Amino acid sequence: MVGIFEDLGFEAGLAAVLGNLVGVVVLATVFLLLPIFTIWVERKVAARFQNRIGPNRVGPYGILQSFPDVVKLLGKELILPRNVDKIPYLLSPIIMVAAVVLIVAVIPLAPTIIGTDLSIGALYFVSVGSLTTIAIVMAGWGSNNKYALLGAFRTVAQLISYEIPLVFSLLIPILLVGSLSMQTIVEFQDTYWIIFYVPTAAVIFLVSNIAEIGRAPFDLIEAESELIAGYMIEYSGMAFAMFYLAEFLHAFLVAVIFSVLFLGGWQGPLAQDVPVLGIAYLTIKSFIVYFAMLWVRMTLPRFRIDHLMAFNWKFLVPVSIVHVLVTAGIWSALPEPDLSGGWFARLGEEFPRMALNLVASVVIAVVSLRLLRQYAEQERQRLSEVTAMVEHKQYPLATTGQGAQSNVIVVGTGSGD
Amino acid sequence: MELGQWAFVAAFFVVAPLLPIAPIVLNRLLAPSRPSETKLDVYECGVETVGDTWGQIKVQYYLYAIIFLVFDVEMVFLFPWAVALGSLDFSAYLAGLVFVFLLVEGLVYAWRKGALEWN
Amino acid sequence: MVPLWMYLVVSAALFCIGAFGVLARRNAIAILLSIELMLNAANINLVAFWRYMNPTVINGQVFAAFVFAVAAAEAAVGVALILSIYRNRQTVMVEDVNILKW
Amino acid sequence: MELTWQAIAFFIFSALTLGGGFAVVTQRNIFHAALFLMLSLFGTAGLFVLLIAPFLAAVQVLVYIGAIAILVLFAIMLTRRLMGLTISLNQQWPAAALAMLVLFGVLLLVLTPVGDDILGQNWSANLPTDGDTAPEVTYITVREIGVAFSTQNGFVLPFEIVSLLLTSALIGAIVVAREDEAI
Repeated sequence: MVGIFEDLGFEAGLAAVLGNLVGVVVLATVFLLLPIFTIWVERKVAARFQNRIGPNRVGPYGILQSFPDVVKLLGKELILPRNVDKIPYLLSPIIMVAAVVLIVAVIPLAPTIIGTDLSIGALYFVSVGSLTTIAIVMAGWGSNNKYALLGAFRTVAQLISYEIPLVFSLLIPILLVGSLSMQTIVEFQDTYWIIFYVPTAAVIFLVSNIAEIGRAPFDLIEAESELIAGYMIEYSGMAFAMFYLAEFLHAFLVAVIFSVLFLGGWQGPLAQDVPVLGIAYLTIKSFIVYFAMLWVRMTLPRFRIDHLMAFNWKFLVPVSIVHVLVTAGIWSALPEPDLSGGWFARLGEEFPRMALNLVASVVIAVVSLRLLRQYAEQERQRLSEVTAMVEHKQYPLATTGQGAQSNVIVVGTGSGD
Repeated sequence: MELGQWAFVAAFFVVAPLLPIAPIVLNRLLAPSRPSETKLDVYECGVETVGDTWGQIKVQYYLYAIIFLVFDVEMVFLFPWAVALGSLDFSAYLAGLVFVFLLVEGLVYAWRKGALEWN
Repeated sequence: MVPLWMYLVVSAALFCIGAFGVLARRNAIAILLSIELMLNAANINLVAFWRYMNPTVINGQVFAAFVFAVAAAEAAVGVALILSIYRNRQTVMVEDVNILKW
Repeated sequence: MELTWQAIAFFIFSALTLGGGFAVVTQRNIFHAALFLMLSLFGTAGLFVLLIAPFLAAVQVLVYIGAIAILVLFAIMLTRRLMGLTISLNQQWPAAALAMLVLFGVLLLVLTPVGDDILGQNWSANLPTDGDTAPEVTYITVREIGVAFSTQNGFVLPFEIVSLLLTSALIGAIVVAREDEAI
C-alpha cells in the first residue's frame, strides 16, 4: 500500500502515513460493517432455535434486513436529556465502538496479511478491551439517571471480575508459544492447535469473553426486568445503535480472537502459500465459534448476579490460576523438542509435549468440575433444609426481620436451580 | 521498524473514533429534533424522579475493584515471566510459583473474610 | 529524534503539576489523582533514561514496572482510607480531617 | 532538531500528558478530573511507545486506565455530595503554585541547554543532546523483562517482594474498607 503512494510521487514519509491511513480505513470499515451481516446471522439462528423463521422479507432469506434497520435508526431522534453531563454522555458510545474497532489492528488474517504484528499483540488485545469499561462508567455517570448508574456499576463489576480469568487463560497460550506476537502464536500452531494442548484454558477463555461482552447467560447488563436496559437507558437514535454495534462487533471479534489463539488462526492445508485460503480458514473457524456462542446464548438461562460473581471468583479464577501453574511447570520441566524436520516429523516430535499438557488440562477440568458438583450438592442440601424449616414454621418468619425476609427470597429462587 | 508498526496503530487510534462519530453526526442531521419538557425528562420508572442521581453505592463494588486491581497488576509481572519461561531453567518457574502463591494468599483471605460475597 | 532533555522537561512539568495538586486540592481523592501524576512523571524519567543512556540493560523498564505495582498498592490503600474516613466523618475534604493535629 | 513525524508525535503526546495533568488539578468536578487523568495517562502511554517501551505502554493502559482509574471512579461514586462543590482549591494554593513554578524554573535551568547558557554551568553535558546517539533496541523487551524478573542476577527478590506488597495492600484495603469492621 505504501508503495502505491510512493509511485504516485509522494515523499516517502507522507506516503507511509497515507498508505497506513488507507489501510486502516479499509480494514476498520470492513470489520465495522461485518455486524450488518452477523446481526442477520444471529437473528436467523436465534429464530431457528426458537422454531421461528426469522427475518425473511428483505432480500433472499431476509439477508438485507439490516439495511432498512440502519436507515430507520438514522431517522430516529437523538435525544439529549436534561441535566446530562454532556461530554461523558456523548463520548461514551464513541469510545465504546472505537475500543472494539482497535482490536482489529492485531488480528492476523493470513500469513502475510495482518494489520500490524506488534511484539505485544496479545497484551494489546487485553489493554484495548479494557477501554470499554471506561465507556460504560462514562455512560452511567453522564446519563443523570439512577438506573443507568446502577446498571453501569453492575456491568463494570462484572467486566472487571471476568477480566481476571480472561487474562489468566490468555497467559497459557503465551506461555506455550513464548511470545506475545499474534503472528508467532498462529505459526506455533502449525502442528497442533493450542486447543489440543489446553482445552480447559480455551473453555475458560471463551466463557470469560462471553461474560466480557455481556452476552447471555451473562447478560445482566441489560436485565430488562431489573435495570430497564442498564447503562444505555437514556440513549436514543444512533448513539444507542453504537452500543449495539459495539456489542455485535465485539462478539464476532471474540470468535476471531479465539480462533487465532486456540484454533490455529489461518492455519490449514496450503494456507502458507495461498493467503486467501488463510482468510477463508479463519472465517470458517470464526463462524463456527460464533455459532457455538449463539448456541450457548439461546440455550442457557440468565445468571443471578451473586451466582455470576461467585462463579467467577470462586471457580474460574482459582481454576485458571492452577491451570497456569500446572502448564508452566510442565512446560519448563520438559525439554524443547527438535522441530527442524518436515511437517510429519515435527508432528511426532511435538506429540509427547502436547499429550502431557492435554492430560494435565483434562485432569484439571475433571477435578474442578467434581469439586463444583460437590459444592452444589452441599448448597442444595442446605437450601432444602432451610425450606423444610420454613415449611414447619421453625424459622423465625413471624418476627420478620430483614434477614428472614431475604432468606425466604433465597429459598424461592434457589430451589429452582 | 518497531515505530513503523506503531504508526499503523496510531492511525487506528485516529480512524477508530471517526467511524462512530460519522453515523451519530449523520443521525443528528437527518433525524427530526423536537425536544419537549417531558421528552427530556429522566426515564426511570414512569413517575417523576426522586432524589439525587449521584447517590451512594455499595462498598461491595469497591471490594471487587480492589481485588481486580491487585490481580491486574500481577499480570504485569506474569506476562513477561510467561514469555521468558521457555528459555529459562526450572528456578524461573519456582520464582513465578512463589509469586503466585503469595498473591493467592490475598485471594484466600478475601474469600474467608467474605469479601467475594455479593449481598 | 527528540533529545533526552525534552522528555525530562515534560516529566519535570508533570511532576510539578502533580505536586501542586497535592498541596492545593481540598478533595482527598483529587490528591490521590495528583499523586498518580507524580508517579507517572517518575516513570517517564525512568524509561527515558533507559532509552537514551543504556538501552542494552533493561533495568529502566523493570523499575517502571515496579512503580506500577507501587502505584496500584497506593491507590488501593489510599481509596480504602478515604472511604473509611468518609464513612466515619462524612467528608472527603482534607482540612476537615484534622483529628491528629491536636 | 528537525520536525520529524516522531517529533510531532512527541509534542502531541506531551500536550495530552501535560494538558490532562493540568486539568486534573484545576477541574472543579472531580469526576471530570478523573477522566482528564485518564487522558494524561494515555498521553504518557504514547510517550512510552515513542521510547520503544511498548510493553509499558500497554501496561499503562491496562493497569492505570483500566484498573486504577476505575478504582478511583468507584471511590468518587461511593463518596457522594461532591457535585455541588464550588471551591476546589484550598487557601494556600497561591503559595503552592509559586513554589511549584520556582521548582519547575530550577529544573528547566538544570535540564535544558538554554539554562546551561544562562547559568554558565554545563549541567546537562552528560545527557545525550542529540537523540540520534541513542542506540537501537535490538531485543524483544518483554522477554528481557521476564528474564530480569526470574533470574538471580536480575530482580527475583524485588519480584517476590512486589507480590508481598500487593497482597498486603489487598488485605489492608479490605480490612479498612469493609463496613462491619470497627476502625
